[in-house]
Amino acid sequence: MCSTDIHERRPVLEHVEVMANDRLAQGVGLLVMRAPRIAASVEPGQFVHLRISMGTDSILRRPFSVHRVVGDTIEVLYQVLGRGTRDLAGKRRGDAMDAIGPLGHGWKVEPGVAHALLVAGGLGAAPLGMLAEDLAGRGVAVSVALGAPTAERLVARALFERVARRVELATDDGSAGEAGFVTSVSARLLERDLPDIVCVCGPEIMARRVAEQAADAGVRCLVSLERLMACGVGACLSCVVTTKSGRLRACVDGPVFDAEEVVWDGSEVPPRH
Amino acid sequence: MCSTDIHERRPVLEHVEVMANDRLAQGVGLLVMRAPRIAASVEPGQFVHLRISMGTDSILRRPFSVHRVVGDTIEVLYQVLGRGTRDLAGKRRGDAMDAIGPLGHGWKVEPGVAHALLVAGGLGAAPLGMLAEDLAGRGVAVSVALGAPTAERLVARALFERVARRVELATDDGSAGEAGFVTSVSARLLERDLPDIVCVCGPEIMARRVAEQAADAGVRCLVSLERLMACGVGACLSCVVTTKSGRLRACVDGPVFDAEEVVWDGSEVPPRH
Amino acid sequence: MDPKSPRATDASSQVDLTVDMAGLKLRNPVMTASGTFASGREYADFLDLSRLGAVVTKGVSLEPWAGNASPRIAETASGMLNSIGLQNPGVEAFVARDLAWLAGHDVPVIVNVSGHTVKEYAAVVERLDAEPSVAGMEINISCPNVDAGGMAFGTDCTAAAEVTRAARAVTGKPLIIKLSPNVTDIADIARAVEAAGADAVSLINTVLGMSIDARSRRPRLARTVGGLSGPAIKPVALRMVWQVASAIELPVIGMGGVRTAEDAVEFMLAGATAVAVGTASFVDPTATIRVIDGLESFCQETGVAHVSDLTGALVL
Amino acid sequence: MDPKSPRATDASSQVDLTVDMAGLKLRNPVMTASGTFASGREYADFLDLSRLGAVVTKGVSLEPWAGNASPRIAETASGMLNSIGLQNPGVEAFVARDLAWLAGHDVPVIVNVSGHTVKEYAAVVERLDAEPSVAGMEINISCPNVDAGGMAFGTDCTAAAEVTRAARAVTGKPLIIKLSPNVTDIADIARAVEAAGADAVSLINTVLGMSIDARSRRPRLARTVGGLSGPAIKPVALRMVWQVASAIELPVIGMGGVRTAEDAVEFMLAGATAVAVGTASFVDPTATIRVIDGLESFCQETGVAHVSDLTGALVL
Ligand SMILES: Cc1cc2nc3c(=O)[nH]c(=O)nc-3n(C[C@H](O)[C@H](O)[C@H](O)COP(=O)(O)OP(=O)(O)OC[C@H]3O[C@@H](n4cnc5c(N)ncnc54)[C@H](O)[C@@H]3O)c2cc1C
Ligand SMILES: Cc1cc2nc3c(=O)[nH]c(=O)nc-3n(C[C@H](O)[C@H](O)[C@H](O)COP(=O)(O)OP(=O)(O)OC[C@H]3O[C@@H](n4cnc5c(N)ncnc54)[C@H](O)[C@@H]3O)c2cc1C
Ligand SMILES: Cc1cc2nc3c(=O)[nH]c(=O)nc-3n(C[C@H](O)[C@H](O)[C@H](O)COP(=O)(O)O)c2cc1C
Ligand SMILES: Cc1cc2nc3c(=O)[nH]c(=O)nc-3n(C[C@H](O)[C@H](O)[C@H](O)COP(=O)(O)O)c2cc1C
Ligand code: FES
Ligand code: FES
Repeated sequence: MCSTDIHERRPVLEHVEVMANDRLAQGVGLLVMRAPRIAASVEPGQFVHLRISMGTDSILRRPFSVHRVVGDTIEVLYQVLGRGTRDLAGKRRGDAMDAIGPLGHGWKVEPGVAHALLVAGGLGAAPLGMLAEDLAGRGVAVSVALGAPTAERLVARALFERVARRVELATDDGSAGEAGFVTSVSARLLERDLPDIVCVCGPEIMARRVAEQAADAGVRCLVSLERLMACGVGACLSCVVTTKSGRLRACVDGPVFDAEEVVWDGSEVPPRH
Repeated sequence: MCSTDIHERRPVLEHVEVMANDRLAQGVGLLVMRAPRIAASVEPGQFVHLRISMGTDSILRRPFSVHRVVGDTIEVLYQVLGRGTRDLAGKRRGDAMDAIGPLGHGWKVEPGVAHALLVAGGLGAAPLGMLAEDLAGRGVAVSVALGAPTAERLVARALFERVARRVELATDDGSAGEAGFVTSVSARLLERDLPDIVCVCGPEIMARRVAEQAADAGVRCLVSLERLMACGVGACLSCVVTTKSGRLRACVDGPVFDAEEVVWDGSEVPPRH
Repeated sequence: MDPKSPRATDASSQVDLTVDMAGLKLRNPVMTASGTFASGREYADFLDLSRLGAVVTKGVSLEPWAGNASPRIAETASGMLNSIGLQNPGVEAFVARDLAWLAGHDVPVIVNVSGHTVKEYAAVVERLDAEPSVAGMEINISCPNVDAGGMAFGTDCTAAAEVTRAARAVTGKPLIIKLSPNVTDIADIARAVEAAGADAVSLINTVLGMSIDARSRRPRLARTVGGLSGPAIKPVALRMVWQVASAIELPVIGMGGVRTAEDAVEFMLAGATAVAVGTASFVDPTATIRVIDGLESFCQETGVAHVSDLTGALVL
Repeated sequence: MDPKSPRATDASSQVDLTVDMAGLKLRNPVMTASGTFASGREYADFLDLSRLGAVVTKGVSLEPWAGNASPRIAETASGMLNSIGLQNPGVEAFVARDLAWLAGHDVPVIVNVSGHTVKEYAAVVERLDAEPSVAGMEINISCPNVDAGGMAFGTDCTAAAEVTRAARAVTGKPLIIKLSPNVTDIADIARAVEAAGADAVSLINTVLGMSIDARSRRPRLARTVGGLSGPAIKPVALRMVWQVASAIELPVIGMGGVRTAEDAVEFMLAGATAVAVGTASFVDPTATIRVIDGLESFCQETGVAHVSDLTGALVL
């Protein structure tokens, strides 16, 4: 399924209805939306571009990975950062929005892969949820290295523990798993499990470190990158990632890139505060 | 009460709570807000400056006459014209807004007045509601000429019929009272009732016509005028009315002016469509 | 109605939406704004390109340009800043890939042209002049996001005239000059390019602006400054369209914050022959179609038989 | 806290909010923007004037001015247009009524000055120089809403310098020149007024704009065009403050869409010594106080000991 050419599954503009919106942790929520057309065609690692408010003062959509698909609903795991995500946190069952999706190229994990290591920092767990379920369903052995500031913020832990063979944790404050960065966990798992592929998403500095670990270990690494996005469909060139083949658009050429291709030039989204 | 100097009753910035918001007719609603401080000091003809939405795209407040005071609530009669009044129509019981008020100089009807004619065109009935109640309470005989496009839009009719000695109607389509303009009714009532004062509010072209009728009849006429307002408190000079003593601010020097003073120079708010 | 299907009612509609603009007959006065619609391919999932008045492409230069570093955008109140910096694959790749694709879509193609020097502008225009599927060219002398060229040509009458003359010398196709709002007197520049042989002017390009993150103390754009677009700049754009339309005889293409049909009407009343929809497509990929359908309804409701009757019909 | 009561905490606060600006010692860097606060009397119901860095008054001219016809305002996306046209009772009435009232309020008074000619500007400055309660003057060479004078002086280096020199000749008090954003290069004008003897510059005045009602086909302002203010113009204002602060040595007063403490911080990072709050006071009459309190909290939270450490502290 992951090797399906994206061009066969074109994005649509779909009216979506909020089915549930639950707070999972301080500043983190899970939004469930009825979106039959997107749910039917989205692949792991793809995202939706949400129009959160209809006013003119906030004129851009906001991109969110599809975390899971359940029936004709899609789930989005979100962190409250600014006005868009604040408005999102205020949505209630029955509210309507519109979404463009599915967008982008997701995780391309070839059929031959037997063991995959997923590395998630904070909300980086979002695009890895569907992937973990998908790989497990295909019989791939999945290990997960999951990091967050606190135990409470390990928001996708239950999903990963359900489908993965092994989930190892790191928290800044040591409230779950080891105290420290998820990159220590990923280094250990890379060495111990000898995965065929590493899939990583999280703050760019962390993703880059994991990519280096994978390169050192000679393991292929895919990384999902975030950029500020205007159109989300490839038209505006606001979201470029510097790669060995030039500046590519995260929204259509990514958001998942082969880590080998990425030139880490500090052009990531400015750090959250 | 109407002769109290406004400077003894300074405006306040008050958080108000919506108690009810009912549709009265096509595009017309009655908003009831708990506003104890404003309710305690507002006089007939004064207004409140409402902050309807908290976003940055609509950055101005909207002025509304206080139609009635009931206990610690104030009532506003509003017509849906643009985005401000559309948002207002969407307010539900329990919603919060903030209001500046009471603002402006209201109707100055001296103690000696025995008979007053009130002339209202459409939503011009709004600032006349409190006045009718107040005058009736002071034993002044009140006649009302009330006009609107249709019978349904004669929204303050019940209030006037309760307190006034006589209410005569005009509708564009003849669905209540006589078919035609309220200015025919006011001409007739002026002649027949020989009032001591005429108080008028409505579209500027209609108010001007009534002012001329009153002048011809030698009766003092007060007119409440609308201007687009930014600050509402006298600071920005956006709301000026041309008078014989220069350009005065509708928000603090009005909105009620002595019709004799007004220079009708077409500087009214652009016609609604 | 579905923006992807051609309108069955077009033929029977009483309103004539067609406009003549610099020798081009357009189906309606609604185009895409350069740089917000790429070459249309990305939006073909959401709308039928043949319904548009014209597709105006992203800026194309002689050689490939890499554009500026990221972040390249920042949202502001009712607007956004961009500092894309005219990233593009160069005119040859554009012709081979984008133009070839667009040629099959029954819509007039106006190619937006960038350059660092007068020579480069002229070389691109000359190259495009040879392509039958190019209906016209829009010369961008107003991009605030490049160091050499760009806005420098658009803020000086002499330089603006020079670029125009050089382009005029190598093409007989409709030549539109895109003006910068970052000037003291935009009518002056418009008169200069009119005298130098332009067939039309388009305005406004983005307004130079800046956004800062108070906490990190950094500019939100890697390039520090960028161009402001969206509803925030509409009042400035309307004013400039009105000034320019009053100053020259050429047709004016108005843009800057067009989001609804009423916005389009306002630009036409101010003097625009056609309008372009830019930033609005980002939030609503069918914005152009909404504006076209809305224009038709507006004309029907208000008794306008020919949409071009709106042009310059402001009542003072 | 109640914006009307003086802050009990001011003395004990660890953050030093005072700034020195053109020889004036201000309690904090937050002023009112001319024309949005009259002479403060109207806002005294809502806040304690002595908490402000300074009150900048509505523009005052030699003779009374009647201003423009109504309608004088129009709301736009995240902004508003105004065409008040400097209605004012003339300097004598201003001194007798407004200045006398303000003098009792323990707040520095900066009087904004308008004129049709250089002579008129100088006459007003000379008259105000004689008033001890005038702390400084701000010369408005950038009003887009008057025919003679106003913006004409602010869009030309020579004229701007001439007004500055004439004012400088008749006052030793702090002299602030208020610049227009409607120019190709605002740094040029800033350099000209610096050389001509200004003590500070303030920017931006409003951006010339227009609004049209599609149905009536009329401009929404009686004067057709007006000045755009509010959050919509903040990116333009920040960019210009940054350009000007980089170009001259004089202190800069930044304004244009300041609504929150973070906005004020952004202007200071871009190079402003002080900021002014304009349009924001219309929607929230206590906006100035919110910005002052917010600045104090911001400095406390981010470890800024002296608010003026923020000035020019942009990290590139
Ligand atoms: C392909 C893709 C998939 C994404 N998936 C998810 C997801 O599943 N869940 C989720 O919570 N977020 C996701 N994001 C990030 C999300 O889009 C942003 O957090 C959101 O747009 C912020 O909007 P806002 O209005 O709340 O913040 P803004 O007001 O726009 O910004 C507030 C602050 O957050 C910072 N910020 C804004 N966007 C980002 C970003 N993308 N990354 C880091 N910092 C940012 C800004 O620089 C600013 O400092 C994804 C982004 C991309 C590009
Ligand atoms: C002192 C005063 C008291 C008022 N009392 C009432 C009242 O009790 N009830 C009530 O419904 N309205 C009253 N108004 C008018 C009310 O303020 C406006 O209708 C309202 O501000 C429109 O806001 P909007 O956002 O819906 O319309 P906008 O989007 O601002 O405008 C939509 C259309 O309506 C027109 N318009 C805007 N304001 C006015 C106006 N004041 N008069 C006529 N046309 C206008 C505009 O020109 C435009 O064409 C009063 C106005 C004043 C000055
Ligand atoms: C992301 C982006 C890229 C742009 N690229 C170009 C360009 O390549 N050439 C050009 O002439 N204008 C470019 N523009 C300017 C637009 O064509 C248009 O003039 C401007 O955005 C105002 O219109 P709007 O408010 O509808 O977006 C760009 C604008 C944006 C937002
Ligand atoms: C209603 C109004 C009246 C103004 N009058 C003056 C004035 O008399 N003199 C002046 O120099 N600026 C005047 N201005 C400009 C403001 O002082 C300020 O420069 C501008 O509004 C930008 O700031 P803001 O976005 O915070 O409002 C006026 C602005 C408004 C909105
Ligand atoms: S967001 Fe527009 S090209 Fe990627
Ligand atoms: S609304 Fe500001 S003075 Fe009247």
